[in-house]
Amino acid sequence: MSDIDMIKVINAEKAKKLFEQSKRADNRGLLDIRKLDIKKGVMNSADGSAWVKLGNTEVIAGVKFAVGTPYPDSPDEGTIVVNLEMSGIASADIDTGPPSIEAMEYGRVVDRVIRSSECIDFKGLSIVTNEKSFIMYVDCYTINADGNIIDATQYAAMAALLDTRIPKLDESNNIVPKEYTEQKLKINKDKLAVSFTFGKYKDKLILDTTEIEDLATETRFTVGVCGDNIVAYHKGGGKGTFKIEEINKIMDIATAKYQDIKNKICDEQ
Amino acid sequence: MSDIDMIKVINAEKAKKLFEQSKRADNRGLLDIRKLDIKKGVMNSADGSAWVKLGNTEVIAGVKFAVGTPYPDSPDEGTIVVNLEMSGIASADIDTGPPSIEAMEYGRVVDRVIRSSECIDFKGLSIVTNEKSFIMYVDCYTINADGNIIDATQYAAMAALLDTRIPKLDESNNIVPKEYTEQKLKINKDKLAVSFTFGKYKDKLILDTTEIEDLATETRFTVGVCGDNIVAYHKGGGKGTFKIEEINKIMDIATAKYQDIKNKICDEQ
Amino acid sequence: MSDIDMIKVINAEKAKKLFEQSKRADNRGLLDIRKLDIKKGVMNSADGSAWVKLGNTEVIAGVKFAVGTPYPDSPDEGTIVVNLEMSGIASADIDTGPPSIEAMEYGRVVDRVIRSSECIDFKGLSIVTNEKSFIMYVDCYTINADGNIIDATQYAAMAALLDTRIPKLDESNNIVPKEYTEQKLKINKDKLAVSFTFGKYKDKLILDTTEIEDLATETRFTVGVCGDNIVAYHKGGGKGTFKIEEINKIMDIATAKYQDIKNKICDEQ
Amino acid sequence: MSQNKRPDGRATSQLRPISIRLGVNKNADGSCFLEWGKNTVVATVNGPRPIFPKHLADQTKAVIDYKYRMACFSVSERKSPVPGKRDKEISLVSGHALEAAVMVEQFPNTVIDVNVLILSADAGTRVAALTAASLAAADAGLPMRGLVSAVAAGRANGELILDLNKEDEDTPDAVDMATAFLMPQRELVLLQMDGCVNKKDCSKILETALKGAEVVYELQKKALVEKYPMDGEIQ
Amino acid sequence: MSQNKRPDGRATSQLRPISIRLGVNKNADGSCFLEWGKNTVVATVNGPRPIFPKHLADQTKAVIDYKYRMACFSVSERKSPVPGKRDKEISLVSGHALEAAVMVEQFPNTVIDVNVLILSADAGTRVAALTAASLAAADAGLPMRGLVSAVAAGRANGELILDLNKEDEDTPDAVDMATAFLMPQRELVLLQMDGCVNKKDCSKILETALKGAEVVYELQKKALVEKYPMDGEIQ
Amino acid sequence: MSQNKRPDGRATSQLRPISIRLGVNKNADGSCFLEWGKNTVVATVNGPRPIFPKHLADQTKAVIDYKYRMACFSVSERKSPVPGKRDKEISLVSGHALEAAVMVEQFPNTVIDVNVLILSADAGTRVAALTAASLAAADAGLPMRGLVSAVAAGRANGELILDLNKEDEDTPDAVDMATAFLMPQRELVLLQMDGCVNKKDCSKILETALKGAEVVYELQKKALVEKYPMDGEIQ
Repeated sequence: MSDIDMIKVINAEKAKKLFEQSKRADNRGLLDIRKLDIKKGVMNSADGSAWVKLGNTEVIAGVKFAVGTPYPDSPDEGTIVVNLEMSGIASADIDTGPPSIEAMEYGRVVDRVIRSSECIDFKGLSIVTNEKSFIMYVDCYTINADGNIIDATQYAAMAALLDTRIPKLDESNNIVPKEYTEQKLKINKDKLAVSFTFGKYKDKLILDTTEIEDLATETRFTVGVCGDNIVAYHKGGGKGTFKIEEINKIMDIATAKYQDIKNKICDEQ
Repeated sequence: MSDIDMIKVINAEKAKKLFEQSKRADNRGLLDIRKLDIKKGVMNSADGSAWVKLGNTEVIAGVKFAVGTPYPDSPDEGTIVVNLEMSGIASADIDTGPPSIEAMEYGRVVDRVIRSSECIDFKGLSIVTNEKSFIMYVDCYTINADGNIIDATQYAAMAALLDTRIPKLDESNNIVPKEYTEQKLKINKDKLAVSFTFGKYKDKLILDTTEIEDLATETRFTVGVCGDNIVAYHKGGGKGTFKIEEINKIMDIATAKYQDIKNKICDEQ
Repeated sequence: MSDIDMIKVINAEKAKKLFEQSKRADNRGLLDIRKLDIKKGVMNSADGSAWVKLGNTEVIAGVKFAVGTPYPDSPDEGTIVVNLEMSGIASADIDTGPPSIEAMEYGRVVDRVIRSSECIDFKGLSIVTNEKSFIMYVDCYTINADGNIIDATQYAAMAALLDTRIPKLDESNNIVPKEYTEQKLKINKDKLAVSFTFGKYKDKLILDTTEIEDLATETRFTVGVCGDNIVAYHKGGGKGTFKIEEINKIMDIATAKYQDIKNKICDEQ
Repeated sequence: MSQNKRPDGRATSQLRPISIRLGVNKNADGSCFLEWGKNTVVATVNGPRPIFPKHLADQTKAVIDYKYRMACFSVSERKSPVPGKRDKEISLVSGHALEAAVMVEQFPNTVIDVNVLILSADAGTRVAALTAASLAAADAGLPMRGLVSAVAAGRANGELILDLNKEDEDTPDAVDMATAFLMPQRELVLLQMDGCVNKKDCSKILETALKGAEVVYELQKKALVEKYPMDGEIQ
Repeated sequence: MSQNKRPDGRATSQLRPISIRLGVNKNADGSCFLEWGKNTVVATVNGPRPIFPKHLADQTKAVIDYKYRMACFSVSERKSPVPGKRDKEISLVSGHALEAAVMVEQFPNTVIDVNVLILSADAGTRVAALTAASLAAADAGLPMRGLVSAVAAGRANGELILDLNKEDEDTPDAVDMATAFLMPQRELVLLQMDGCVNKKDCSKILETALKGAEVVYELQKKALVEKYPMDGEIQ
Repeated sequence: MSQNKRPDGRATSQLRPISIRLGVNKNADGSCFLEWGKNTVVATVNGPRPIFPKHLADQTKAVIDYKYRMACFSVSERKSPVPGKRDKEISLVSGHALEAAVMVEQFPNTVIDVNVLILSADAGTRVAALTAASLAAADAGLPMRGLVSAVAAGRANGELILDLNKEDEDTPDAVDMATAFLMPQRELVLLQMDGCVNKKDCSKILETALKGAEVVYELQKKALVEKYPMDGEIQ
């Protein structure tokens, strides 16, 4: 990671020049999102799954139910845990092994976007109040890393949840492997959580950056949208900063793009 | 840590010359202890706490009760666990992260001094014989490190225990947060445990060394005193050794100083 | 480990030349096993133990029983866990601390040889079906490492099991320390598991290699034999490969040597 | 925004009392002891120093190694001394915030160690910690573009409020937005939120936070001027 | 060997359907996506690159750092993301197998990173993974003595069979032998077995495995030729 | 001190039987196998060798890396193989003790590896281990100021006694003092105690320990002279 890949540096310099003219190497407008393909139900071993391609960035998400004890302060609710692993699969730059600090950062953002939204009925995941409830693990893996892992992961996790079937329980309320109820996981689509991550270069905001563009930008901002509401903010690293007006602008852009992405996430292929 | 700070080396050489004349840079006699200030009840989130300043060395100790299962060989007793963290806060030389081997060594010495003394009534920490008893965690943090961390930590831990209130239990014998019984933790003050750590340079014994003096001494010895008794010995590293007569002398000095330090620890400000 | 010990390299070159003439530095034939000494019952703290010397390679194995919950798919069976630690004791080249990847590899092979054989009656280790069964931990330590750790460990583990006494249980089915039933662990000696590890240099197969010979060979193969059956295969690293005919030959050699090693393992001194 | 009093008597846009002491740690290049309501924080800054192991070095700037820790006794139920995901995430985003303020490009191939220990916690520890760390960096004499003034704002019981304490945070409709501004530039260097709020309220909360940050900034300047009396003044 | 049909309709010596796509990962030097029955595997190969920390380097050859991982959702009950003993052992022996195929002696003091992720598992994942990894190594342009063609063979319900799936593996008399051959040389580079089988059956299972490996090898060649059309042909 | 017999028949100031074998490990620079009552210990010493990673090196002396380990089967209930706090602390203080005996200043920037494995434990393992390690260091030919002769002394059933075994240690009033002397100088290089004893008894226990250490020292010398016959004699 200490080696500087000169080709990437040169391309990032080009990207900066293009940004100044409000252009991008792939001819997108600064606020255009790359082609988004979502395939659900791709992994038969998962209780729900989705494969997201956002340009060249690819993320697979799989849901697995487990049974646990509810938290004392929400005895009649289940919970969700979103993890992201940026495995060595995705990029020559990324080490496998213990989760990188970046994977942790991105995973936490996605976790928070989904958890704060009101699209999941956590009470519906209770089994026996105070005793047993479902934990939904959403494990995400980057298969190709070409920038904007956060949004690709968020879309994959959300789509996998839409694909999720509720497992059958035996008489002692343990999960029966590979057997499902008729029921799908209930998701309130009006409140579906969608994240939008903006790069910033000088005073330009750039949506859905590629890996090269990530190198060119000075900082990054993620906003989570759920229906008409904002559910999460997260500013990334780098020397860049934001004015309050820019955050307001980001919220306007994100809410305007919301319906389109939501439709793609909900779409039954 | 591999870098040698030349200023410290030079000052340590000065300290050695002074030791040979039975003098110290701060004009103390070789067996004088620095100014000791103890403030109890400083942290409202702890069940008991104390802030100790021993010269420039500062340590904070906080007590937290938890409920656990008693050990099979002492079914009607609670227990105490003393930890020391020499956080990066205290010194530019110390890494945070996993507890350093030094912090572990010092913490174990303090733990043993207190545990071996008979000042704490462990039977009084039993809740239900064989089933439930209190664990008292005494977590200590170095805030400033200027030598003799062991004694500063021991005084802080002991003072925090004197400040400790017993939490209320609910009907299932779990701790009710932030509620306390009228009772304070019972400490037998006649048996209060107090540690004394001596540095050694050539044939000189030096009590309560500063950081620079630590660099100047050749080894270190800690004795734990409880009333008329000795409760712990611990020889530190370095090329220095001790004759049995020196240990006898150390015991004499420590027992003579006992009452004074004990009074400062017990003092209600 | 990065340092190349030139003396070892030179001796390994000599070993290669000797192999080409079907000779070895210690005058053994290529398929001869070194002197094997097995002493059982050497550690009074263990429930069973053995000290194996295979040439200069020495391994100690000790068995300890614990009580655990049986696996859901074998509710009326106990289990065995074999661990190998190649401690710093054995060799200047080996670090202590977390188990090395090699120790893990060797330990897993030995575990599998013994587990797959039918010499241990796992049903006999059940205490209460579905609730409690014995776990037999076989912990092995290399005391001297002079090649062929796998076989020395396997013989030590097997011999320690033959030496193993079943502990007494109290009325709640917990182990009573240091008390044993009259019963020894039942081992079906007709099915005793024995491993044989072959090095390969060019087209030569060499049984029971020394440390220097390990450096000279191009790969390694272990076969586990149990009576007339094969219970495990394991190919080691290196650039060498095996033809199917060679595996067939290895099986023939191993089964021919089986009775002799088995007798040594079973021998009551 | 209503000016109703909150349970602890504060107005909706009123900060808890803040007290600052600089240079409290003799062994650190810079340090700050900060009390913010019932939060108690010690922050130290050391460096820049050469980084180990070397392949972690950045050839273009100093790496800021920000470590946010909570004392085991700082919260209601004893916290494990092992840093959790929350600690690591706060360390990461706070380090990012400081990086935008410190002129890290002046010290390539080095590391600046920032250690913050929460001794007592009552909501808002990450902003208290960052406020203290920024002061410790200034106390260490690091060249800075400005100070980082951090504060939380959000919603409780239907009111948009500044500087939530634990009681505010535990209300059913609570929204907690942690912000940090580079001051006097008024630029956001940290912004995190959990909750579900409409856009308009988000903007209002941000404005409230900025006002709070301005108060924090004044207190920070005052503490610095007290320790380092100047002919002129920090702008 | 009997040609009775198995529960899933296969003949005893018939492989499950295998589909291969090369170069699926834009960021890797070489990559392979492989479906083998209900197993789904992605493998990437990167390097050789200088090794860190340096004392891990081998002065005589490249180190192959093979990492076999299972996605948490790839098995019936969620797998912990922490690699266990099984993962480490499979990584070790698979790395050994690849090392015998790749001309590692050409790249002293470097490391070649091989990452395999099992997305969906139905018995035989280690051989599917190694088959994919070998293709990814070829796709990365590494000089190789041959391809590694891996396949499992063994016994279920009294029959000696090729390519056990989970159902076969769960039969009471099941024996599972994982094999990998350097092809076209037909040399074993990985051989692992658990079970209790007589020598004669062992030999038969090995022969069955070799036949299976030959089929796997043909599919591997086909995939490579499709991506890299040649005047001649891989031998 | 009374000369009453203890449960195992020993007088109060009598050591358990000690047997020593040197050079038992072919691959170590120095080694010692030691039986002390029912304690069984193997110790090896290797080095000095260059230290990795380099920033751990001490420019003024060799670092002694003393590792005290207990075999899982050495105690009544199986011990976890993961070293605990007790193991680490014993390793630390024992390393300190050896450091005072070995002329470490002759080997700056290196490490000397000391490994001790307890195969069977019956109280007093740390002193048995250190006695063995000191012999292994001598067997490795390291330059030494003297030998480290370690022994425990303390109290059981109201008696001040030498060399407590497990039975002695389990008495209600037990006090266990671990000591190690640099011999023949009679200087303490390790001294640890748990318990509650008056000063006078402490002094007596120390004297008892020194007498025990003198016996241990004689046995150590005998073992060394047997392996390395000399014209003169170790002083």
